[in-house]
Amino acid sequence: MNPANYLYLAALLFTIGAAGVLIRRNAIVVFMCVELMLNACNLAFVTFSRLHGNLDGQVIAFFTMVVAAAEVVVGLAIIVSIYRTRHSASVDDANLMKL
Amino acid sequence: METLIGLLVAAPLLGAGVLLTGGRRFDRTGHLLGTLFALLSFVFGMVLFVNMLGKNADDRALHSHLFTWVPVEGFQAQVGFQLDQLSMTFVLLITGVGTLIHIYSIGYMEHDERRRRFFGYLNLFLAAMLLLVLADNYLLLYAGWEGVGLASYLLIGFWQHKPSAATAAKKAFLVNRVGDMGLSIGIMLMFTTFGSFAFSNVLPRAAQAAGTQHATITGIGFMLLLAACGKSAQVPLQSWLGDAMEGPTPVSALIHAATMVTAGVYLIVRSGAIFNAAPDAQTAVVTVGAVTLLFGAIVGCAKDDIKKALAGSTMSQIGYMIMAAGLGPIGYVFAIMHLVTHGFFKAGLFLGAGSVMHGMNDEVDMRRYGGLRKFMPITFVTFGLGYLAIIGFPGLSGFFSKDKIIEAAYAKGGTEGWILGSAALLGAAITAFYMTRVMLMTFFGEKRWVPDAEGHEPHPHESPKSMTVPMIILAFGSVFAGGLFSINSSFVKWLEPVTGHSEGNSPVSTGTVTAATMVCLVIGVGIAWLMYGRRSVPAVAPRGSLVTRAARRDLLQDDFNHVVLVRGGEHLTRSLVYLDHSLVDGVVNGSAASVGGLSGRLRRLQNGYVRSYAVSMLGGTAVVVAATLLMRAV
Amino acid sequence: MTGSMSLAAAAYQTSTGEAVQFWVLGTVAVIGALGTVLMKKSVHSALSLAGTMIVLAVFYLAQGAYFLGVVQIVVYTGAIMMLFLFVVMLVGITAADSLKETLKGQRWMAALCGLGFGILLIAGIANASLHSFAGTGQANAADGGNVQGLAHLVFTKYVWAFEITGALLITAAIGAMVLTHRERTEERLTQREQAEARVREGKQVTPLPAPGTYARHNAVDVPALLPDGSISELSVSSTLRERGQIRDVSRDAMRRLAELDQRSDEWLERAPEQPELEHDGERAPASAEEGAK
Amino acid sequence: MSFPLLTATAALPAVGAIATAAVPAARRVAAKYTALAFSLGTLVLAIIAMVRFDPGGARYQLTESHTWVKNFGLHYDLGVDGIAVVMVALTALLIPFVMLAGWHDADPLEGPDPNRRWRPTQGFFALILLVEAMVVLSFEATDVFLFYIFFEAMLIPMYFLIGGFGDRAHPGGEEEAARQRSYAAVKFLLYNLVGGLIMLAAIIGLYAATARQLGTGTFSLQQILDARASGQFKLGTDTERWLFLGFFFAFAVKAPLWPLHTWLPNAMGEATSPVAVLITAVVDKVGTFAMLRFCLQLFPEASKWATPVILVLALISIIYGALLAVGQRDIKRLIAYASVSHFGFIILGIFAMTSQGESGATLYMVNHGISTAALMLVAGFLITRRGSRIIADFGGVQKVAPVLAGTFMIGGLATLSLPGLAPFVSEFLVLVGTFSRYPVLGIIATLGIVLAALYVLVLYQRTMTGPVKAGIEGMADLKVREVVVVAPLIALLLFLGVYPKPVADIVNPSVKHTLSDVHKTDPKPALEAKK
Repeated sequence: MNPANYLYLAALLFTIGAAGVLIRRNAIVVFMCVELMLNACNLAFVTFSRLHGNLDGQVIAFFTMVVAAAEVVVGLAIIVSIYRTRHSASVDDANLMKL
Repeated sequence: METLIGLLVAAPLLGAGVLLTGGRRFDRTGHLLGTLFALLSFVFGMVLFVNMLGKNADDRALHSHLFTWVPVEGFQAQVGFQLDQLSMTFVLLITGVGTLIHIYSIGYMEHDERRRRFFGYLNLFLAAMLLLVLADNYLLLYAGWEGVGLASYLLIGFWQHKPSAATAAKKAFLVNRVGDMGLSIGIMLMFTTFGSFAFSNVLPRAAQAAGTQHATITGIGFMLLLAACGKSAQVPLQSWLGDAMEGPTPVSALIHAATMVTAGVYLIVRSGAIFNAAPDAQTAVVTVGAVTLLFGAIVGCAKDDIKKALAGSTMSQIGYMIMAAGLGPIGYVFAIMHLVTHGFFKAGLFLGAGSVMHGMNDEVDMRRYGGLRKFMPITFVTFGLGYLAIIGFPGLSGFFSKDKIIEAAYAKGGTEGWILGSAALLGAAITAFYMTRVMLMTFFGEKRWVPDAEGHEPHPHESPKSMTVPMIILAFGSVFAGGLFSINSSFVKWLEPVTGHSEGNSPVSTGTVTAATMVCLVIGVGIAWLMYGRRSVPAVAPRGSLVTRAARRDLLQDDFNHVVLVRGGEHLTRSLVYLDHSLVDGVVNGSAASVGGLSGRLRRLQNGYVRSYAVSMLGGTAVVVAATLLMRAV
Repeated sequence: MTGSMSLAAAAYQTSTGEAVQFWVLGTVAVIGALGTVLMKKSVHSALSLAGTMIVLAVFYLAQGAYFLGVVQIVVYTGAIMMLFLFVVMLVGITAADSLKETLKGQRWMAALCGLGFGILLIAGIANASLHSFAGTGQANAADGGNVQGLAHLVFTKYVWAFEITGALLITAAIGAMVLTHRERTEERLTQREQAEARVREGKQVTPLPAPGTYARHNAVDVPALLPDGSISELSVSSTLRERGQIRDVSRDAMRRLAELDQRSDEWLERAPEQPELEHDGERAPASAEEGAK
Repeated sequence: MSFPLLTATAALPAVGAIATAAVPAARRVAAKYTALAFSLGTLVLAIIAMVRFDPGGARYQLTESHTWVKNFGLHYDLGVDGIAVVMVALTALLIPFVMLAGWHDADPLEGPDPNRRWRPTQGFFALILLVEAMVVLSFEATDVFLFYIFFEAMLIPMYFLIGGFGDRAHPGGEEEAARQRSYAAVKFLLYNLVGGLIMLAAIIGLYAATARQLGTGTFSLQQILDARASGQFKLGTDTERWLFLGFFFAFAVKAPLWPLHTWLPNAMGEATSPVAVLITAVVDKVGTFAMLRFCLQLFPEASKWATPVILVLALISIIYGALLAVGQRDIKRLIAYASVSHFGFIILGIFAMTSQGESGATLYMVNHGISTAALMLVAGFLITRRGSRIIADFGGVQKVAPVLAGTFMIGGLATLSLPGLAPFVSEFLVLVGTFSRYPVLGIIATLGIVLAALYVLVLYQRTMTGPVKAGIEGMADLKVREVVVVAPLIALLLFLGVYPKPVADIVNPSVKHTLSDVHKTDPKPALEAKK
């Protein structure tokens, strides 16, 4: 088997995650899909690291994880505070941005 | 000595600076200070004159280079003075008459609260005029040229609260600007032809240039003529001079009779070398001169306003000078000679007119004068001497200078000479007529006085000493200057090194010309006496013939200007303002509106739903990725 | 486990073991991912995602990224997913998300973009020439192990980024606190004030009824029954009411009552009498359906 | 490394802007003095730069060069030639006067202030300093992209200055004033943004061209010129023309050249007069300056190609601007249109491509800055006193406020280029420079001086002379602060009119360089001068 299959898998997971972000309305699930996309990227990075034979890809994946953790913390905090004021976790309910 | 030339200009300039920026603390002493600076300038002039007389005739020119004005690659404008006999003549005239008029103004402007400023402007004028005649290059001359224009503007509009004065001042400046345009184009032509505009560079090479650059030299000549027309109120740019009489009378005497308006003559005489090389331009000059001398004379006949009548006369006399200057080397000297004598007698006449107005509650209408000779004896005598001088009474200054010009016109030869000579003779007759008319209406006949607007009865009285003394001095000049200049042809010899001189061979002998002039004089005076001396003068102007009415309106030239230039200009600017708003701005606003409409549609895409934005993000990313891949593939 | 093979400098094929592992676990990962997207309840989504993440951890280990593999399990599956679950609990575990689309054309566009994007990615990967690979063996061995190697990089080449990540984490922590912390801006109302306000606004003045706990069931989501047998929603916690998580026992109670009536009728030989059911259809959907029949 | 004088000249006002903005709301006067002090400090630095500039030395002096973004060939390159150093000095000179003239323009309105937290005074003065910093930097930048950044960035503070601190004396009342003001501000912004955007495209095109031919792309003017001199870099004819047009369009909007001028009367009319001075005397100069520095230097061949059209447009600007000025009823709009006419002269001088034209255009920029400042600021004093800017509302001011009228007259005379005042020298140089190559254009342009006399004198006559109109009677003459503003400007006008040599000497060598860039020599006089 060629390790490039991991890349195909990553692409597939990424696309599924992206579709989830677009389709789901529950902000928490949207967030999970974002996490899925990030994980897909990480898988690609790790695979690239293996293909190239150096560890830089893994370092980047590591940083991605850290940033993802930070993002989740803030993101979930936002969701909780939105839920508190609007009693809804649907992203469609937060549409004040339009004119 | 060279430094003194600078001081000559600097003294009145300093005076102007002190008086105009010094503020109220000079209110009490301003007029004395101003006169002092003018006098100082005159003293410097005299010193230089004496010094010059001590030198050899061909070695009299002084040059003084001060500093580089505009240093640009290929264009080196200098500030430098050149004092030769021609400039010297003007310096003495300007400072001499100028000083006298300063003294006169002390009395004339006594009750004006802004007298200090008046003297400041007068000093400014002296400085600018001296700069004009002393400059050693055309650009500096141009500076002086515009400077006198400014001073004239300020002085004509001195009584700014009168709308007519403000309008007249503006008109003078604008018409002069048209002339200035000519001068600046002339300078540019010189620059492109000679690479310089210094007298020392341009003039000696003008004759040489005539061969290869004939059209250009002619062009320069025409442009200088345009400039002269503006400044010297020659047809077709003469319309401002009559209105300029709105200014205080000393101003009319100094600027609009004796000095500034003669700057055009100076310019043409100074640029004699150019005109000598451009016969076509010369023809234009004599034509303008001849037309104006008749035009001014006719206008002078019809005016009832004493100052405007004198203004018409000025126009006419300068017409003589311009014509003489256009005759070439035969006429240059006589143009200047007439200019000097005219400076004396016309200044004297204006001062006399001012004195009359001073005594008559500033009344200017001659139909409301009459019989003043008993009340103002000194004014009457000095004015009378000036009158005799201007009509060319034998023995007085005008006789010598004007006769010479008529002679020179005939000496031009050919049909041209005959036409010019006859025009000049006719002019002499009309001059005799209108000046006699002025004289009779003002000083003779019965009293036709009326109270002024506030009901004050006029109490004509002789003016104070400060006014009469200058008048007396000028009267002396009017009487003797011509004779003095003609003894042994001293004036011709004096100017010859600068202007050159040639005696044309006149088809008509000197005696014949003199006789003809005398006949014209007698006819003119006679007709005037018949019309205004024997008959009483109506206090309200009769309707008059068509010609009279036209002449009263400056031969309709102003009406033409008004209809064509002013009205036309107004319409043009108004329609341009409209177009700028609707068309130029409209195109832009229209495109802005269509962009606005488009963006209104596009705005609907911004529905506020995060997920729909996310779709566009993903779509955009897809497009970018696709583009990258495609570029790779290509 | 399969790390031994990656000691080779360059290889063209992975081991068969890894291939088998990839195909089996890869399928699981995709199913997990699909589950994340398609499950109605967010808890199920979270669990599916956790499964996918564990699979990914295994893949990391298989590719020689031992440190990441472990971190993936500890941080992602252990910490982040737990965080998710906590929030899901906070927000409502059973609140099912309707998968019905409300935005016009959104689903089509999403499908189009997602599909296009996926095809592009896959085409891109297919386009690349990936015939041989280096493997992580040497790189891991260079510093004496995967963790040492990563540490070496993180503290030398990427130390600046690392520091910044630290700052980011602290900021994120503070940010989360700021976002969720509510400042009390006015004085807390005293009991007296609360009581007065309640009287003034015409709200319920008496204490709320106690739930039906212990009466029939052993949970707080059981409302008390009113004398007519219907439920008293006031007796249940407002949070549960908000989520619609009231266990409606009224039907059961009614049935038993009816049975009791029937039995007593049979015993007393009386004609059967149909009791009238009265429910608040909106508040309790299940009973509303019943009422509509 | 020597002291980074040029950076300091720009940094000082920038720091000053922050310092001014930081002054507490209640300390308005302190904010004003802070701003004034910083602007004076900048002036000192600018004068030092001018003194240290050696006209006989290298083309660009006091240079500073740092790589900014290496991969994109971005540099923080500063340097001044004779033209730039003079323009920097002009900017630094005018700002203190602008501030002094606008000393009370941004004071909060009387009575209880609804916007107590808003700090208009601090904002006004800080924005002026910000504009100064950006203008100075755009004069100094020798990296095309660096220049672009400041060229665009100065729009932002200008936008707020126009839109936020407009002229309260509007014929249509307060509300109409606010409406017109925001319209003018938006129009100003949009015009200039569009111009800038097109220029950005051209800049990127230039970068791409350098990247293709030199291997690595660069924005540095010096590197591009060096590469061209050594023959490594040559733009294709079409490319050069397109890029030239992109640059020129932006500068023509800023300058402004007919028919892109319509934003100027609106902006100048609605802004307070100090801000109007800022627009026309400082900000717009960047446009004409950039034509000299970038259009001619980077695209010499295309500049020559476009010359006929540009000259005609400039000529139209001269005559059209003057005619429209004659037709205006509003003092400030009149001055604005006069400026359009004057900018026509500047552009005419630049594209005549003769020594006299270019030197004249450069001097013109300086002189026009000073003369318009004098005229506009006095007009501002006048308008503030009367509370109206309609010409018909004035009349007879000369009688009640002679000093004001006198200074107004001198400003007007400078505008109509009277000899002895600075603008004459430059205008005549431009005319001579144009005439020596294009006689017909020169003659038509000379008409402009007659029209200039017309609009100035008509304005003066209607406002200052005649009987005193109602509403003018009690008008106060100039106060000490106002005299302090106007007197030095007038003194400078006189000095530069009589002795422009110091400035001309700094400018001339740079003009020579520019002309050699476009491979043009002055036309020789028809007759060789005698030695």
